[in-house]
Amino acid sequence: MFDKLLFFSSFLLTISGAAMVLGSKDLVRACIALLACLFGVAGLYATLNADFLAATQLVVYAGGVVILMLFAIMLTGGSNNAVNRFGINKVPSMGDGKTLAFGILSGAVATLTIFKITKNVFIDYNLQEIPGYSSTVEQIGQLLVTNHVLAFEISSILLLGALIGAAVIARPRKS
Amino acid sequence: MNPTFVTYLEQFLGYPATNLMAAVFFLVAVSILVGVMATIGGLGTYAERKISADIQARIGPNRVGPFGLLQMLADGVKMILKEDIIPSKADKLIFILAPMMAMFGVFATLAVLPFSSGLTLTDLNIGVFYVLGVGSFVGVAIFLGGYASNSKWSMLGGMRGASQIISYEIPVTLSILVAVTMAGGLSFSTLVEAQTGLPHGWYLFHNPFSFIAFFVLFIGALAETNRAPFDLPEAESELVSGYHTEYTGMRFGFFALAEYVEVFVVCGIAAALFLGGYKVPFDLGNGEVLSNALMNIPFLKMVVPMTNGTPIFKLLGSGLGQLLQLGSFFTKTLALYYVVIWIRWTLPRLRVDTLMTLCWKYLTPIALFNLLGAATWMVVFHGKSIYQIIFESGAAQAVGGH
Amino acid sequence: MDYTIWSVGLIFLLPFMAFVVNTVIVKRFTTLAVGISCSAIFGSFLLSLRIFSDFQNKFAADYHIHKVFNWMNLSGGDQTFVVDMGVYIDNMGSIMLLMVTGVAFLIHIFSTFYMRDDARYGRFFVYLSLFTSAMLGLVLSDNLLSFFIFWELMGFCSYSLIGFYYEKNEAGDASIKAFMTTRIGDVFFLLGILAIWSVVGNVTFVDIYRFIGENGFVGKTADLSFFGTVIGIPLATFAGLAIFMGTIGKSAQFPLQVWLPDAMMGPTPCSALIHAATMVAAGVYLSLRMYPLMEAGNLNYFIAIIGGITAFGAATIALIQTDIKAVLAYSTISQLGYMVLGIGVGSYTAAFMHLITHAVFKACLFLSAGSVIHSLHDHHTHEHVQEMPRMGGLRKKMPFTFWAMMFCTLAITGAPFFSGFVSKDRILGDAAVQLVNGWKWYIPAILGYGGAFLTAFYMFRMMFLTFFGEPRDKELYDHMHTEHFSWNQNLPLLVLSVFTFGAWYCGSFTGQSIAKVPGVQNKEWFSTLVTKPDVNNFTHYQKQPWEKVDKKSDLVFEKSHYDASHGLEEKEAHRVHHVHVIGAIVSVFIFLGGLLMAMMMYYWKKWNPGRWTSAFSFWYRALQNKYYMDDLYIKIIIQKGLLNLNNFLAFLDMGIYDRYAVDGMAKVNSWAFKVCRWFDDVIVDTVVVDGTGASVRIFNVVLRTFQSGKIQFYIFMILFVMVGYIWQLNI
Amino acid sequence: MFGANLLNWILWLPFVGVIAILCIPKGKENVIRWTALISTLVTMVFCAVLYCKFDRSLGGMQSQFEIIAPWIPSFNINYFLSVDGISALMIILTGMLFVICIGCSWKIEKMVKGYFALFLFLEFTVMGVFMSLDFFLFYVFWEVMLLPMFFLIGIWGGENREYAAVKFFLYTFFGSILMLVGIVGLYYMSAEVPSIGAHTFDILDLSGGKFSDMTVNLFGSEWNFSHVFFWAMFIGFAIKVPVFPFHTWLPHAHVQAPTAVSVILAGVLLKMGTYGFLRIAYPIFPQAANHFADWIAVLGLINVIYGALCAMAQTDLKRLVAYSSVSHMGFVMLGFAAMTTAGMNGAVLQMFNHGTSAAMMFLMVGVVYERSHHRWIVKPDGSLGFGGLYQQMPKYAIVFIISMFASLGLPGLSGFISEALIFIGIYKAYTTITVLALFGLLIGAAYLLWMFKRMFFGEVNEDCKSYSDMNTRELVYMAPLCILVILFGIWPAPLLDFMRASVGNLVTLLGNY
Amino acid sequence: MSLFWYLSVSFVLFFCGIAVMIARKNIIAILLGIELILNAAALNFAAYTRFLNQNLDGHIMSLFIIIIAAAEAAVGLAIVIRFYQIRESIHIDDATQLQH
Repeated sequence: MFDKLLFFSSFLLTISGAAMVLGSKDLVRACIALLACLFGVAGLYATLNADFLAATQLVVYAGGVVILMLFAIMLTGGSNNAVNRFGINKVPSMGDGKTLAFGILSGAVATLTIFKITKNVFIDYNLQEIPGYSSTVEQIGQLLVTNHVLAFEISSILLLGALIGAAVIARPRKS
Repeated sequence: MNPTFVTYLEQFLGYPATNLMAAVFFLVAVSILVGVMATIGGLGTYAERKISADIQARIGPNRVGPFGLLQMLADGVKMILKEDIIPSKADKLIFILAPMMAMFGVFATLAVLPFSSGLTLTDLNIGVFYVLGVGSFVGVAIFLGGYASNSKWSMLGGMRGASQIISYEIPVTLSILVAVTMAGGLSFSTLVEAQTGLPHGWYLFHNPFSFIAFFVLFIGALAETNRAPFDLPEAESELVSGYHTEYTGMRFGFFALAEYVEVFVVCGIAAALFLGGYKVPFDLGNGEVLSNALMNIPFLKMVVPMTNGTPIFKLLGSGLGQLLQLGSFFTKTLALYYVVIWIRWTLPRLRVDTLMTLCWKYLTPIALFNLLGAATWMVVFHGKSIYQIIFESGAAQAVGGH
Repeated sequence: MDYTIWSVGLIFLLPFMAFVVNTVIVKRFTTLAVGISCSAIFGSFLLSLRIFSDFQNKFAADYHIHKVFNWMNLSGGDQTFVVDMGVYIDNMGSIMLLMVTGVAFLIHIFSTFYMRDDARYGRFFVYLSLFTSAMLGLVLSDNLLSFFIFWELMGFCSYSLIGFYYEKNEAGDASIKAFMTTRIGDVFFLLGILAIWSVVGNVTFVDIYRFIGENGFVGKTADLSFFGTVIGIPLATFAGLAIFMGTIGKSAQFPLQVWLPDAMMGPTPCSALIHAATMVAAGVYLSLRMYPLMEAGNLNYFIAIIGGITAFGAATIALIQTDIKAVLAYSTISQLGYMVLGIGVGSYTAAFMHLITHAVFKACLFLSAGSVIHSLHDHHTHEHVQEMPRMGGLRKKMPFTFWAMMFCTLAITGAPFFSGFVSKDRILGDAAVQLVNGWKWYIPAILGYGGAFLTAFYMFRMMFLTFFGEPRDKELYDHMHTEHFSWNQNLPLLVLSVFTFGAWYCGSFTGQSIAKVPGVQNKEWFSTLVTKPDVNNFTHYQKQPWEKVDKKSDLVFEKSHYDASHGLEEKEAHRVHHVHVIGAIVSVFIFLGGLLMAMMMYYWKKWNPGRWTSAFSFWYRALQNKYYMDDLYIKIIIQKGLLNLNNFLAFLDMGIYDRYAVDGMAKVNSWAFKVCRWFDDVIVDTVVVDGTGASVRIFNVVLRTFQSGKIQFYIFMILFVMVGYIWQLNI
Repeated sequence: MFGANLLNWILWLPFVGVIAILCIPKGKENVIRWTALISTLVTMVFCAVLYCKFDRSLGGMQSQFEIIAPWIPSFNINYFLSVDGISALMIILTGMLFVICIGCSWKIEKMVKGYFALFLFLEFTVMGVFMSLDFFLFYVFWEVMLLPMFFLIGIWGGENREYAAVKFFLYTFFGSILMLVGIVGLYYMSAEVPSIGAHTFDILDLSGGKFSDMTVNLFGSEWNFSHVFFWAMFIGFAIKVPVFPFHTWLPHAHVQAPTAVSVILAGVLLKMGTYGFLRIAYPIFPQAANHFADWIAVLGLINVIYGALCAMAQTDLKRLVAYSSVSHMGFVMLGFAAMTTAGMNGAVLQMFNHGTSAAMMFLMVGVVYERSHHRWIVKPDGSLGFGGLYQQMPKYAIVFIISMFASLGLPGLSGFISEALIFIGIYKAYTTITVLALFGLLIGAAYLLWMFKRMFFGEVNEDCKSYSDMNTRELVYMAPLCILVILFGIWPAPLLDFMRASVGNLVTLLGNY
Repeated sequence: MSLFWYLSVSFVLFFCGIAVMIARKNIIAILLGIELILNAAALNFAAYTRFLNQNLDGHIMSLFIIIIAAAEAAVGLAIVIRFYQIRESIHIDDATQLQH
């Protein structure tokens, strides 16, 4: 009962968050919506017996990415005054109806395409006995230092590279 | 795994707590806890004022109630009754959302905070991780609060707060990982149970690296909770009141409460990770010891029939143990809390750049190498603490001497 | 006595160690360094004396010591090549050792007086020690190679001491001149060593003697080939000549005598030791050592002529010198000429005796001159005066120096009863003996006697100009102090002058006539002990290693007796004896004639020398310019010839060969580059490559439209393509 | 103590030094200098170990030091290091000179890091040349050596450095190409020799006169293989020596190179050419060597006389010393032509002795150059460049005298022994050449003494009054050379014992043809 | 709960992500869309792990996706800020050239 409750609340949070990201004209609000959406996804992970993933999702997105996004918004002059400097094809920064329609259309086409590939999974996947909840932290830890150790190390290098790269790129230069 | 609150509940009720009833009980327990913690937060403000007065050789609040204890109630009532102002140019939705998010982020951490071995709402196997995850909502909340107020003081305060929080999260996390490395688990029960009641078994004194890690954690926690000397987001002299300049009434109260509760929570975490948490000396917190002791009291034996009295003794013993554990936990946490306040009224505020320098140039590298050092220690000495090493070598010499 | 490294090696090693030690300490402890040098040479002197007395005890002409050690071993593979070094002392060597150490010791003592005020007092003794050790090493050498090594080391010391006053440019010129001139001789000397080595297999004296004794040189030639033409020179002649070239260089014989007068740039004690007593005599010593080779190579006449020319020519130049040291320098050349003449005419013993006597009296003369020079201090230029025209009448102020110099002058001029008469007149006597061998032998004899006359003249001229008459530079005379006897200024002079008496060297005062007096015979020790090496006597000779205890001292050597007949047949000996007697008488008259002429000119002043110079002005100029030999060497051969050749070759090398031949290759290359580049630029690049490029440009225009830079367009295209691809898959 | 890997240590330690220097940040120049010094010092210590452990009784390669490992197995190329008496001597010389050169480069201020890194790299390659017994490896080291030299001359040199560097590079490269032709030719011919039987680069396998009877078809006619390839090798090595018509790079390179590089160039690199003769040209083609001995002797004579005469005309101090190197290396060639025990030993000894004496001369030039910043003995306007230095710099004068007399072959100093041995060796076979070559000695003395006179005698020049005497650092790095020069002049046995067995083997081999 | 629901959520996220990417002209907004897409994929992995096979490789994949998302956000935002410093605009249509 707890897990169903959790699932549906997370489901709603995710769906509505995603919809708000699409629908909001305000960039900051879109960010908040994204946070909600990602929080929902974390909840979904929790219901999927992916406790570690859930926590990671929280740590990385809530604590890192979203704040970064907000910072970027602030540092680039907020959401609304980002206009096309050259005045060509004067589309508002957050798009207008035309772009929205176009986006929804292409999103739908792409989604349908993916659906076309994966419809078998939807329809008849091999139903199995689904085990109960159990801790995955130890197993993930084991996997990370055994089977996936190379990927783990590479990802650490990737993060380091991203860290340094971001710092270097964003550093203001004397003109 | 240690019996948690739910386990006790199940024992108490006699059937699995998976149905609605258990949920109701659980919610009640949560509500009580939240209430208690809110009170503690309120007491925090009182303590702050009292201690600051003491440090400044004043008396402090002393009119309302005994020793002015009820001052916090008076303040709370004032806050609730105050007019709730939302600036007209503010982003209303976010303005309302921000203090709630702050409250949410702080109180969500209480779910895993180990007050005692029993009074832990849930012993998540990723407890520490969870704390870090939900704790970061506070940063978002502060940022949004600052943004939504549409005031430059608030904006600056919010941005300072957010940047400070996400920066200091790194040394804090790394320091926590030191403890995690030593205990070999993320759940608080694992972490606390790996320590002992007496200080020689605390992680604080386990090895030099954990000793350093504790202080890094403590400094980082101060910064994360925007406490002096890291209270730049709400620096009165510069930013009026920082991110909650525009907030009034209960919304301001939420922010204030969140801050004080958060201080308590991080002190609790520090205590749990490095100061032995709820552990009581001589295993008195363990129900077995106390219940055995109780059972051996002749008078009680006579009063309580032996046949079915054992569970009652057990319940009694473990209940007493839980109380002792609570006492242990609160003693350590409140001592740290005192230190936090003490620091606030002792040290001057840092500049923004020195704040970042401290984090990125000192604490982060220290924490990083600390972590490496702790890991090395664990490998090299097979997880033994300094105390154990000295003791064993002494014992070996004593044996060898004869 | 036993001959070990301690008794023999130390003779060489003591001064050498003094040199090494002094090199380090001389800057700080100058006095100590001087003390060490003097003590070292005194130690050597004592050891030499010990050896000398041992040889005198043995009193056997063929007594000698030969100790060797392995110096180099190049054996490897199936090849064997070993070079031994060692010590060889015979009677000649023992006398030489005593002379060298004795004279050197006295000169050391004198130097403490003469050099005391010099800024480089200590350094002078460093060089002196090195020189002494080199000279002693040379005397002790058992083979030509080590002889050559020490020989060159002495050359180095000579170079350094001539250039001792390095502030003077002339000192530098003189030192180079000395070193280079002697080195010309040295190079030939080395060639001689090589020539001997090529047939003997090593260059030990004894082995060479033995080889000559076995007639090893007969039929051997040195083949010089020039582009196929082979000139075969008899090897003994070739080697002997080459080695004699060494003597010519070192002993300043004609035509390489030019360096010695210039060598007087050095401090006077060094002139006394190096350029009068020892080093220049070492050349003669070499020729004496190699006398059998000279004989085998039939070089006698050549040597005699060289010696005669040198003896006479140098004496003529000495006639007009006004510098007191220059007079002595030319007289040294002249006397060395006599020694060489002695070798040439086969007067082995007398040549060596003259070497010894000359060393003693010439050292004394130089020291006396030094004493005079040191006393004459010009207060205007702050320099010492060497010019005789500014002297005169010094006899009263410097009695000790005067008497020492007087004895030595008497010795050098061949006054009866003095050592010069004994040795030089024996040489001249032997030259006269050779007259029967053909008219050509008249030339060296006449040159020798003529030189003797001139010697008597110019030496007394020097004495009169210096010590007699009135002081010509009154101011200089008044400023000088009257000489008081001092141990380090006068004692060496007096000790040396004691040894200018002939009796030390010869049983008779004349050395000639009363040799046959019974009982006096054995006092003819010099002539008894120093005899021509008998090359047949070395056939069974064995070298001894150092390690082996010397048993030779236990062996009984038959004591030698003076052979008044010089090993000749009775009739011949009789003739020789007569000639000797006549020669001695002639010598006495020649001495008296020279003395008389000098007195006429400079004592009584009856004859005016100025008239003579104007009468013979052509000769006078020639003498002033030293027969133009310096001009010939320096101005013509070196500056006109060698330096121009050098400059031409250097220009050829860098200016022509390097610039055109070597860098020209680069030029040729760069032309090739240019051709290739043209081909590359025009044909390959423009036509082929650019043509390809042009065709690409057309595609470029088409594809460019797709690259709008709009990211969303790209996203859209990606989606479009992806979607299209997936739909056409029909999954 | 270091077992069989001693040669590896000696070879790779400088390389480790290179890497260490590259890791040091740019500003820490003193750290770089000390690192270089320590690296070379340690290498020298290992060289000393080599000297101590060397078995003097063995004539061939020392199996105790042998290191052999496959490198490119498909072409039978091996990493093959070993030493015999000749190469060990050169290695010890190299090890010593590099320490001294680090000492004399202490005051280099321009791109310190690069300089010392290149310098140590040079040591690495030179050591490699002297050690490698695989022809291919030898060639690799030989070629790589050009690289640091090129930059050392081209960057740190004098005013005309690029020209000199390019000239040096192209000249030696030309020779190397001829050598490469020789290497390849030998590689292909080796399979046809019954006693070898396979393609090989192994110098030991190739040597021993196995190619005497072979012919090769060139330009359509039959040639004696060994004669043709002997000359290919000969020119390759002769350029390095340098032998007369190929010598013009030397004055340029020497004059333009910085002091330490000149020292190495004269002290070690020239020896690589003569070492090549001893290790490769002679053992592999003994018959051809005998056949062309006359030519070698004549070339050596020309070197001696011509070099000396040219030296005498020089007004640039360093150029004078450079030409004197040409002259002295001519003696080595004469010794080679002799092919007798004395001559060969003398030649090898001369290689060592010229290594020390020429190094001293160049160091001396460097010392005065540090003070004067010019090297004119006689300036182009005719006035003396120096004068009265004896008075101004007495210590310098003393050390200069030692190095000068060592160079001109004064007995008692090391140069004489080797020259005398060479003459003893060559006299019998080439009397005329000996007579003429002896005049080289004479002219050698003349130009050096004349130079000395013009620099040191007389009153002090106005320009020279500011010059300070040699300081402690300079004395320290000159002292070992002075001591060695005197020591080996008096007692050459330590060196001769070292090499005589190996040289004797070579002479025996040459004698058989 | 069956796989269907999770996949549905994932599809919605994907759809929204694509739509946001195409519709918005603000670079940061486009980054938001990218985050949505990445989350959709990560969620799919977790869901498949739960319902199709129980080995945790899917979780690992998700973990790496999160990591990459973080890195991407950091670098992407850095680029945005830099771009803003140069162009004073974060309009996507201003970013059509490869140089200043």
